[in-house]
Amino acid sequence: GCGNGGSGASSGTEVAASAEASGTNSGNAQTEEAAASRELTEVTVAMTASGIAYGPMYLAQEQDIWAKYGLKVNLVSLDVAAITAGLITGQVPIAFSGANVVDAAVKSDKVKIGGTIGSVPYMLYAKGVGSLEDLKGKVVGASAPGGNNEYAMITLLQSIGLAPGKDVEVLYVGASILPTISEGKVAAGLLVPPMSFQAEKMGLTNLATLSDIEGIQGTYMVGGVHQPFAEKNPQVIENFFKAYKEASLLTQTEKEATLDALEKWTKVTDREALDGAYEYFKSHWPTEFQVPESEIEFLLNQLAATTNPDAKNVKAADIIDNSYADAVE
Amino acid sequence: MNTSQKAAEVTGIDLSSFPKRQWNRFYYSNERFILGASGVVFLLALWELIVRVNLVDPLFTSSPARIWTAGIQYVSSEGFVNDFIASGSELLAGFGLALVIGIPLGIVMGWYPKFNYLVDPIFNFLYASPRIALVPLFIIWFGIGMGSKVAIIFLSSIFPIVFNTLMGVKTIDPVLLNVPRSYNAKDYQIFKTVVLPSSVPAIISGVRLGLGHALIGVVVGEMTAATMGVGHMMFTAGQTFQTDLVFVGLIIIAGFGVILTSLVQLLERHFDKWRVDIHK
Amino acid sequence: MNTSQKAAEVTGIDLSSFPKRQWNRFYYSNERFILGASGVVFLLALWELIVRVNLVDPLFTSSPARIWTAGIQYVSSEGFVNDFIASGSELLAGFGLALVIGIPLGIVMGWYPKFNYLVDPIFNFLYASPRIALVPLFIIWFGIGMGSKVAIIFLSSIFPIVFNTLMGVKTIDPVLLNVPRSYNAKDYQIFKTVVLPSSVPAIISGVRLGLGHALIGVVVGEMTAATMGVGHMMFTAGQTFQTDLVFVGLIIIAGFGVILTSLVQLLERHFDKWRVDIHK
Amino acid sequence: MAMKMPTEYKLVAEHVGIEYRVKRTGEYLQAVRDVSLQIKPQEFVCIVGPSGCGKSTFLNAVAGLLPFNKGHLILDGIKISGPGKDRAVVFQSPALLPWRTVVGNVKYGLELRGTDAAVMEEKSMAMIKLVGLGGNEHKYPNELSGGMQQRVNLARALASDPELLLLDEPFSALDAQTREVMQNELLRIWQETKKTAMFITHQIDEAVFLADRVIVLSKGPGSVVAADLEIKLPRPRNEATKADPEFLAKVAEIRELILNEKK
Amino acid sequence: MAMKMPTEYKLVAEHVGIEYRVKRTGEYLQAVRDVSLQIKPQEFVCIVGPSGCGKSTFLNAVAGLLPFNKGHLILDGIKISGPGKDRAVVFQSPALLPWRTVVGNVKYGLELRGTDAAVMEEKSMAMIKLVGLGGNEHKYPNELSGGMQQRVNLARALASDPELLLLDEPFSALDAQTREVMQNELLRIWQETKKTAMFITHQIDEAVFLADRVIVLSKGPGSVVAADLEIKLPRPRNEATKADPEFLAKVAEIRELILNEKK
Ligand SMILES: Nc1ncnc2c1ncn2[C@@H]1O[C@H](COP(=O)(O)OP(=O)(O)OP(=O)(O)O)[C@@H](O)[C@H]1O
Ligand SMILES: Nc1ncnc2c1ncn2[C@@H]1O[C@H](COP(=O)(O)OP(=O)(O)OP(=O)(O)O)[C@@H](O)[C@H]1O
Ligand SMILES: [Mg+2]
Ligand SMILES: [Mg+2]
Repeated sequence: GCGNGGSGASSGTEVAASAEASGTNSGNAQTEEAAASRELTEVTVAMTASGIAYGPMYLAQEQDIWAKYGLKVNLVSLDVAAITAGLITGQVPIAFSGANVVDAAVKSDKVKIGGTIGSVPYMLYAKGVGSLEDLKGKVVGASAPGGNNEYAMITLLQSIGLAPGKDVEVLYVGASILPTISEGKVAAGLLVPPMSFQAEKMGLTNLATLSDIEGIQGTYMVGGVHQPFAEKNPQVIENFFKAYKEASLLTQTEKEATLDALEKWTKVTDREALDGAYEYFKSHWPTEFQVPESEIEFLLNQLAATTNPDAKNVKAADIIDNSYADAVE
Repeated sequence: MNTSQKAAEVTGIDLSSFPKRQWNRFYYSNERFILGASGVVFLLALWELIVRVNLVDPLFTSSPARIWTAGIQYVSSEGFVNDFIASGSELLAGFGLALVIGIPLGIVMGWYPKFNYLVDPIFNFLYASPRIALVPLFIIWFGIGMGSKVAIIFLSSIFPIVFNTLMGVKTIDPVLLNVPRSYNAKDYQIFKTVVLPSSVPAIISGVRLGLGHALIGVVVGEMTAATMGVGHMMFTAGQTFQTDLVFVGLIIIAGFGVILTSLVQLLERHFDKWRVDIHK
Repeated sequence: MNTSQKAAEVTGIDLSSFPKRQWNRFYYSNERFILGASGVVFLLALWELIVRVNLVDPLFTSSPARIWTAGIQYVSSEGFVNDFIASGSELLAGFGLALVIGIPLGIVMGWYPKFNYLVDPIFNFLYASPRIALVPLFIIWFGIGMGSKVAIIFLSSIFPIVFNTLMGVKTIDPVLLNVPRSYNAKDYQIFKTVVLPSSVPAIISGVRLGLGHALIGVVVGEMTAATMGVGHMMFTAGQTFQTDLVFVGLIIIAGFGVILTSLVQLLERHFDKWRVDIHK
Repeated sequence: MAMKMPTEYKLVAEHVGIEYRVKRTGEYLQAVRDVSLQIKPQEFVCIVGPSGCGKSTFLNAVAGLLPFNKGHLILDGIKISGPGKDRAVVFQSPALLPWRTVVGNVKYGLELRGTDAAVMEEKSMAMIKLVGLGGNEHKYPNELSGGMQQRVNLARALASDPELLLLDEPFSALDAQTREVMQNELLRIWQETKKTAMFITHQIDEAVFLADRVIVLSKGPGSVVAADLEIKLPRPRNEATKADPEFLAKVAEIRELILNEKK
Repeated sequence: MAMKMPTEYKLVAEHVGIEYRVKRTGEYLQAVRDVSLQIKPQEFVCIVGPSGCGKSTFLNAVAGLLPFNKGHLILDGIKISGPGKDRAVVFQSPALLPWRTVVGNVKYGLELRGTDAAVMEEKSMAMIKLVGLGGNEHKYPNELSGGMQQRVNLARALASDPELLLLDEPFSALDAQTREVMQNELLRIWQETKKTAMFITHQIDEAVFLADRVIVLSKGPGSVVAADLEIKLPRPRNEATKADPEFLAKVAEIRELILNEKK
């Protein structure tokens, strides 16, 4: 046993103080709200990197939708490994990432899967490759080991009968998927807008859109919760998802506000690209947050086969807690 | 033909041949600046040129003009001040700590051989270990707030400071130590009056090297866990391959570094004003 | 009471009081090693103990015993040899290049002030810029093969070598330069006979610091676009939170670093054997 | 620490042997083999001897800077176990701190003793004048000639006002004229402030002119005391002393001694 | 480069002025104001003068190590514009390379000239013996006494066999006996190998004993030539020379000159 829930929650609170400072500076947060903040529950929420996929999260942050639900969210972006660690120690009570959240749940009974904020609608772009089948014998790029991007690529390859690592080599290129394709260092890779628009401009070919293909797994942004925190504050998790749903609905109507939020958080200044990204992602921002058991099952199998043999002995149902997501409806 | 005529035919080091014209005067008193600036301007122009004639893709290499545009935009955005303050305070805390601990530690390691023998293998090991791989652990140990970043910056920058101070102490001219020793000076007096002044160049070089590490530490720290900071901005921009913005962050951080380095060099020039130039 | 009796009462620095017993003899001739080893052993024992009594979670801190088990397994796996060869050759190429270019460059920068004025701002800027953020670009510029890794290692390690060599050159005792100059020695002769020998400690400290950078460069370089290497293994293990394996990689790299550092220190001791100990 | 008790002698050396450890070979070099001598309070003793015989070595041991492996060295009845504030050394090589100006270097000894700033300033300025370096107070050592550096070295030791002055060839780089002035000043200070002095020199006439006793060391390394001669010339001494037949006789005697020693 | 042409003189200094730039203040210090002198081939010239008057400065300018801001310095009919292989310097402070042993330091000058290894070894060993340091070949400078370091410094210059020898107080740290031996050896080498020598010293008797001409510089900084005296004592000179009335007269004359200069 390691650090207790109490200390986890308190360190989450500590950090929220700095969020307060930044919140005052961000456009929408009013100073009266800072005074009222004493009644709000502060909670640290982590995500990996930043991308359009987190659209509602950004909007909720900018419009401070959280406050309506009694929350004060301190949003941080963490490294994959840091999310695993943060969830287990409780420094981050809620975090969204990929297989590493499942890994954390296998490694520690303090972590449960509490929902998802949707799946990433990847598209496969390639240069000098005519069809999916032609990938055989080529090298493809993925961002990092154990991330959504890699697992999506693996299931994509498997779905067309290619064995990753054997027929097709997967190379981790971090954030450089697009340039490595365009410069011919790798043959193909999975992209989302706005990168996909750049890919189009560069004349890369779109070989597949993953949301159109049956049986693709590993694209869900899995939400983990620190169990001791969740047990003490189930309402906080529930309210988080409720607020997220409201934000998600708002994105559909408040295009300009959404674009502003996206620009601020993703640092993408090209308004045209943002617009395209918005239109593309719009339908993928969720209002339901239940994680499919099959998805977790898939990730458990992947883990068992690669880095964490203990995953074999864990059943998906035992680590999923969809109660918060269910409560949203 | 007398000797003085002959002498005039030979170009020598006679100071009377020293340039008299206005431009030369100006040049010689500002040589350092003029040469330095021309080097920088030349490189920038070359870069812009290469991009303009489409030798390389600006998406990957950006260009001075593009960086300028993106820079103006970023600097005038509301996020900049927050980013700058966040990164700046992390840097000052982490690097300041490294200075305050590193210099005395280096002196003590250089001065007391037993202490050095005891900790040297540990220091060697710690320094040789790629601490960057442990960064996720830092978040557990020091939290996701400023703590972990300060710790990363501190641990990045303390080693060159310690090692160079140690080296400076070990290479003191032992003759100089005879004097304070003959007066039975206390160790701290010797540190103050001999060890520190004679190690100035080594320490300054260590500080300069440590500063470079510290700046990288800012980016690494903010890459792993942050919501703001110039490093975080760079990381986010890198994710969406906004090379211009990445360079803007790079230039802000490096510019800050250059300013601090210049301060450090000023300090060095102050302490080393007694030193004779080795150049002919 | 005569003076010699009195003298015996006072403990002094009389060498006849030097320890005579076997153990003391052994200790004094191996002091450095004994103290160093005890420091390391103490730390390892403390670490293991802390984990054993459940003060910390081994998931995050691992423990010497766990690392040992994971290490044995990794080293006996077929991947290890490939990883080691890949990382080793990147390191040697990148760091070797940094040595071969950095030391002469530092000497030339220290010796010819005009050249220094010209390139100093550029070097300052390059050093202060967090080059780690440009790593993605390296893949594009130098390919996904060994090239980008060698470039990263090279660019990580050249700066301390250049800066410290430069500092060593600038702090040469000008009196020593009088002799070769009075013999009208060529610059290269002065470099060989005065500049290099007198800058040995500064250069060695720079090399030592550069080596640390180079080792971090191995991990950073193998973090992106690598299929093997110890750094790649560490990165993958780190991302999937296999702490034991991260430490195994860390220890392999740091161990390699410590061995190289020791070689460098041996070299320093060879070149500095004329130096008088400053310690009492 | 043993109690300090009054003795007849300021300094007693009994069969002192001093060795250096040669790092290169690991062997020991016996630089001083067997030196015995006594110096009374307020005595002025000169040491002469061939180059490399161990004069500086012995002086450094008295200063407490070098350990000795044989015999005893007793200062004021207490065995010497390290340096002390009761001694000040004029080193053979000036050993000035290059980052301190002339006045900074002269102050240095006083500073280490925590002397009051105003007193320090006054004393060191006076000493700088005394050694003929007035007007050079703010020069750095590397802006000084060899002889000027040596005089700063002397001024530093004199300024710190020790009981026992240890001087290692302090006048070797001075011209005849400056040397004479310095000799007279040194004698004046020594007499006025009742110090004890141990003075190494190569000029036999200088030794005879200054000293109450001249000690001749044998050829080194591994030197022993070859002779210990009392100089009974009256004080105060002046230029006339140098024409005194006894003065000339002593100089000749010592020269003879050294010449024989060499063979 | 102007053609080298035979001249009556080896070295001609015409109204030479040398200044130092003081980094601290940015001002210039005129160390040598106006020095004119001529040295014939194979002449032995000694320079004496008060401490800090600019002797070393002038010697360094002749060595080509310092620029001069006034007048002309002509060596073998060619203006001095830098150091040359025709000169060798014994510096006032030994300036030995601390990482080279005695033999390594003595070899150094020859090495820089690309001398054959065997010749180099032989020559330097011979020179080390000559200066009385046989047996110390493999010591490092910091294991030597002050006088021994100075002798290594001398041996290095002699080994490199220059046409013009520039010696800056080479014997100041030597005892009377060693000094005499060195003086005689120097004279022997100078005569046998037909060198020209410029020798700075503070010992007036040494200057008179060695020189064909003694040049007295005035008090510095900003020194000028105060006197230029021919010494007509017969050669070879030996201990007997020092008793020669002309010798004693010259010594007294120069002493008088310097004393008056000071006032
Ligand atoms: N640090 C050292 N290590 C080894 N040997 C040394 C060291 N210092 C001096 N020696 C040796 O000790 C002997 C005596 O040296 P010391 O300096 O005492 O001579 P000295 O009498 O002062 O000579 P000088 O008149 O030339 O200054 C010499 O033979 C010298 O080589
Ligand atoms: N590097 C320097 N910078 C400024 N001034 C200097 C420098 N070197 C010497 N001086 C000054 O020049 C003058 C002459 O110095 P120099 O060394 O030539 O004297 P010297 O005649 O050799 O004296 P000594 O007999 O004491 O060796 C002195 O006043 C000295 O302070
Ligand atoms: Mg001596
Ligand atoms: Mg001089």
